[in-house]
Amino acid sequence: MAIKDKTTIKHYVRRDVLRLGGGVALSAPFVGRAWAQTTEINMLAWYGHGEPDMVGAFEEANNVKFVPKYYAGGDNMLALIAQSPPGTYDIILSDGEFVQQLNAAGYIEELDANDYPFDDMLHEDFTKFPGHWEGDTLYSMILRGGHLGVSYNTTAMSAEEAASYEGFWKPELAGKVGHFDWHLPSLGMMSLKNGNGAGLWDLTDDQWQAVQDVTMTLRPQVGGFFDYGGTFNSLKNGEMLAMCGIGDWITGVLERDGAPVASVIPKEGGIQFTESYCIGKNSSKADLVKSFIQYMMSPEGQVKSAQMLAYPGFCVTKAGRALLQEVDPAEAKRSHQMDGMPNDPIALINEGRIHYRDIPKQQTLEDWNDFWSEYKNA
Amino acid sequence: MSEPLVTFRNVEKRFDDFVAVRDMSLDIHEGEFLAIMGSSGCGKTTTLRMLAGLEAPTSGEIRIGGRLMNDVKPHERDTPLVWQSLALFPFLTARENVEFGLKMRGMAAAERKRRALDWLERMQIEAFAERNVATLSGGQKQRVALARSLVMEPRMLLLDEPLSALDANLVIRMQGVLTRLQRELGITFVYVTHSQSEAFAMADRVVIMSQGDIAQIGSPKDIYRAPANRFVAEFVGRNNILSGTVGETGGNGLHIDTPQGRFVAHMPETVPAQGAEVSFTVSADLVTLSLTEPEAVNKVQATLISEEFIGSVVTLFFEGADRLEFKVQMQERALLELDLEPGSAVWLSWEAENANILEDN
Amino acid sequence: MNIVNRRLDLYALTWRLPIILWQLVFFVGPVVFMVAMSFFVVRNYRMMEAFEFANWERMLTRGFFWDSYWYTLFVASLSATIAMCVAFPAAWALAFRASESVRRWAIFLLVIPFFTSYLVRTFSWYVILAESGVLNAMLGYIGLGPFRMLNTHFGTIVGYLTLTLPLVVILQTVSMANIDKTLVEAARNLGCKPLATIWRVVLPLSKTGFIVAALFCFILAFGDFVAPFYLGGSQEPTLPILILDTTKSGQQWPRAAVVAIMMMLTLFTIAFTAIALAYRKPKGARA
Amino acid sequence: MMGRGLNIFLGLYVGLIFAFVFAPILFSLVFSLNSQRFPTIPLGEFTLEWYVQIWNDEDVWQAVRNSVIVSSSTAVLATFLGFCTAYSDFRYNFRFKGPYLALILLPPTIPLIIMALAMLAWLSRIGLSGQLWSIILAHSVLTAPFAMALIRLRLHQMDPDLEAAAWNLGGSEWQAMRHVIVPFCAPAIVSALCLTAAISFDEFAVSWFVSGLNKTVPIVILEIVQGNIDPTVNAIGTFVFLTSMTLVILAQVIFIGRQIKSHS
Repeated sequence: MAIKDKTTIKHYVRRDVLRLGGGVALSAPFVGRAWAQTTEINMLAWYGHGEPDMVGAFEEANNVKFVPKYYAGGDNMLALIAQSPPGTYDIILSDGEFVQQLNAAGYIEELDANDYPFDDMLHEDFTKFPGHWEGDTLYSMILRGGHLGVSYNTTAMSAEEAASYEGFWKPELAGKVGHFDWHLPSLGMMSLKNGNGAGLWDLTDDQWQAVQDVTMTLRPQVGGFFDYGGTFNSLKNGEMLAMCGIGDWITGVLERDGAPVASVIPKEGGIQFTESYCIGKNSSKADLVKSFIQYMMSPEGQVKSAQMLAYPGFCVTKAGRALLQEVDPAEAKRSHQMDGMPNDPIALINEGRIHYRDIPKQQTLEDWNDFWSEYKNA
Repeated sequence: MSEPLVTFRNVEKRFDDFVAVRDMSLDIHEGEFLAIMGSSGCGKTTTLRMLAGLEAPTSGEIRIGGRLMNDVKPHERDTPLVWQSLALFPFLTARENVEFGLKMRGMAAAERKRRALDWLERMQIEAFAERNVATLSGGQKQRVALARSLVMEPRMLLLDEPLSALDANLVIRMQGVLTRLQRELGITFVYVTHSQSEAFAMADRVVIMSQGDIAQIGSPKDIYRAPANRFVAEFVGRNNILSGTVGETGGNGLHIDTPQGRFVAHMPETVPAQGAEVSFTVSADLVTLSLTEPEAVNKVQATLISEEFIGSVVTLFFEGADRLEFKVQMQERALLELDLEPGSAVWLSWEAENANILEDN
Repeated sequence: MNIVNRRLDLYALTWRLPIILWQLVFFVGPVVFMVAMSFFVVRNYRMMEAFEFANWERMLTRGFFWDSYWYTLFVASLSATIAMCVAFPAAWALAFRASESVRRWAIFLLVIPFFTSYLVRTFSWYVILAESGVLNAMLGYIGLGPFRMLNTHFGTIVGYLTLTLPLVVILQTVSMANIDKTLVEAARNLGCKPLATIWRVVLPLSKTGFIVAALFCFILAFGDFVAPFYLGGSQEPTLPILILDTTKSGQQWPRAAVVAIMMMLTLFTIAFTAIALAYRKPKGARA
Repeated sequence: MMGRGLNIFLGLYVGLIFAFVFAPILFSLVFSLNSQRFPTIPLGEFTLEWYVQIWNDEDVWQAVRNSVIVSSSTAVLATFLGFCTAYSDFRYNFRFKGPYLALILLPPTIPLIIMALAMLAWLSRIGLSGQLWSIILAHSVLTAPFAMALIRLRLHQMDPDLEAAAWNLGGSEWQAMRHVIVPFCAPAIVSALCLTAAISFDEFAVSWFVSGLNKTVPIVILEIVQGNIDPTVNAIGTFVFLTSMTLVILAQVIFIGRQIKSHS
């Protein structure tokens, strides 16, 4: 983590210091920037979304302070909201497929589509993203996405081997394949491996059984189940040589750091995670949150999202992509966000190789989760 | 006689099934030095604690100065206690310990300091006033404890075996200190002890307790010379106890037939019927020893078993008929003249008026 | 001591009541609510009050729950056994071979780890045990390894020992140091061999302390999620990890409560058995 | 002969045990001063970078402030509760004393993760979750037994006549409490304050569940370990270690010191 540029604020005001000293050096933590009243915005998000590299500039400009609570996995997110008093969270960064659940449970406010740049989307899917609308009413604003495939250590696997989920079964990788500890992406990949293609979430009981069976055969290869930090570390220090359930969002960070890791979308297809903002029900700071979302949808915000230190995600607006290419061509190239590049994420979607992550259609999430527990225990 | 300072009327104290004090009636007079004596568990400490309000009687009445005290809390009484453990506050200096009670009463700091120092001086330990009590010697602590109670200027001071932790020399010295203090102050001392020597040396009256009952109340001399019952006789002093049946009651006294022979005792106030079982005591120091058969009404033959020296006084143990043990106390000098050795057979004799009939047998 | 006033008064209540009320609200309340919660149902990610056995049925009929259960019992027992065995020679040395002051210092030092962050210590192990970590690098100099230590049972046990070893050494040392040394000498005098002395004299005399140490060790390992998660890579998730997973997935708190209650029942059973054993008078021998 | 060899072996063995116990602590200190993000041998350069980083991190400072508030409030509450129980146990005999004592002594035998689950479920049920004082409530339950044990030990050393002596000298029960019991227990009370504060300062499982958006130092550590792991963890850990040690040493000096004195 780079040294955070400290723009955050002390809660008490050092007016006297300012009045007397005017330009006192403000580097020490006790003498934060002096703003009269700082509004706190409670954010529920995946790790990293509330860090200064994402929200710092907005905080400074608007005299607010983000107080993040991080979760891992959509069901974890729902659990956290359910445990908190209503109105706790002002802004919720949700995975696209969970917006519907949030809405059904009445956790989020309506949005006004006119507030956001729907005319500038890179792909028509992003405009009417599944679950984000209830009829003509908008409930969630898509921020960015990322693709999940085979993530691997380039010294241990060749690109050809990684071009199929079969690669995870490579005998040399025994005990060296890790799982991101959330059932949806990993089982989704297993479903893709079984050739379920676009119907990967819509499995008949037989298909579901087949997915379970094939997953179980991977178990001997598996060296551990990790949270964000563990996934990150075990790839970085060579503890794990391949990782199931993730993609560029983790290897990208390590790549930026010079580690020999990469992610590819294998021939069976990849999964897209989609991250979207929602405004918490009964938030008293809805207006501020709205302007934050607008800020993040602006080209400047989209670039910040693409550069996010914790994990990158691709831009969803044309203007955002254009600005990224202009200000950070290296990152744009690394993440293939250049028109005409072979792995351009938008191009992958257009080629039909990418499937949006979703929740199981014919089974319940609990069924999948139970199997995940069983799998971990096997 | 004036109204007693303290009266116990039919006081009983139970702890669950255990009766600590049974049907006790007792008067304590203003200005007297009363010792309550008995072995451990006899109820003497419970009696004292009831006086201090640390225990409430189960039934009966306790009055102090005429006021019914049964439910008066300890801190509302004026009955300072000198504890067996001393119970000095270890985190305070000697002076602060002495000031404690005055402070509880809300006395101004300067005044209580003055009084505390007065008392420390009176107890001759003013030099240690600012020392932590933990660093004082046993005798010094004792004096602090006394000063701490007496500075309260009570009408009555309670003492719970205060000398039991001291060594013998110090005990004698402190006995002197206590009796002098009591005389000078003229207040009532209620002194609980298991030590006969302490009680007899200091007290005006002694209460002997046994298993929650009062066995005898009287002056030390009364109790010593005329124990009322077998318990007291065995508990106190060197008493020879003989048992038998009442024979004829002649003019010169009560005739008692025992396995050791027929003895004559001086006539008690209530004359037991002929044939009644009766016991009597003879103090060991009132028994005369002679090598030849003496001209005496009461005499037995006995064999010397052993001797025990305490200072210049020696106690001789004899075995008489029917294996009865006899004790004789005499000056060591007198013993030397007799030139006895274990196994020597001698005659023991006593006067009829020195035989004391016990109330029970 | 004696009680002056057996009636309950304001004074007595002042000292007795606060803790009763406090613990009722903030200790009994949570535990009882957890039991109640295990009968609630979850619909659409919302917990609803109900009285249904569905959660119990669901959890107790699942193979993975019982796998986890037996596995957790096994690793907790294993780590208690290992900790007891590993600690014993050290505790014996401290109790019988070290001077009073050395012993006091040793115990003081062993208390220190309790006041360092367990998480930080675990993370430290993570870095030490990693394949490219400190230990493997050191072993590399003498031509060994690299060994796989993270994300294995070995890693989990190292984590548990980090948590429990200091405590076990302290308890063993203290209970053996309190043995009357003359008894040990007497046994040696009577021709008892050293190992037999330990087995026949030292262990029976320090039985209580040892059982308590093993029990603590078991309880701590049984309930810890940090070691199996961060050092064991969640391979074969223990019950605490299962609880975490269950709470994370779809608001299934009632099911997590089922796991928690099963854990508590198990712990209480084992704890009461152990305590009963610890304080049982030896047969016949002494009154 | 054999004894000597055995002694050397045992000495080495004890050394090994201590090495195991202190390895993570010492390495954490070394890593915190080492430039490598994933330290290995040979070590990188000496650096204070991680300390500078936490020094400049407002979130860490906020967490430190929260932790100080939580641990000091917990200490006061738990010590008060522990004192009440210890005194009740010392002074009174009453029916159901066993359950009464179990009520306070049981919590540490329940795994923290279960306490965390139960606490959060219950506190959010009665509307007390997600606040800084939610942690304080939970921690007071967890740490009160330790305070109780320390104070009870101290009361055990007290001559029971001491309190009665104070009444006997005209002090009411309240005055005796104020002027005798509390001063006598003072060293144990201070120790209990330090000990409970130290435990609370390091507890993460329950804090993490019930704290909502409020972060204490261990929660920040947990988040770094779960999230973007870097050696600032070691820097914070070293800082926590020094804080806790200060408290522990204070407690030791005050309590153990007194005990040794009172025994000799």
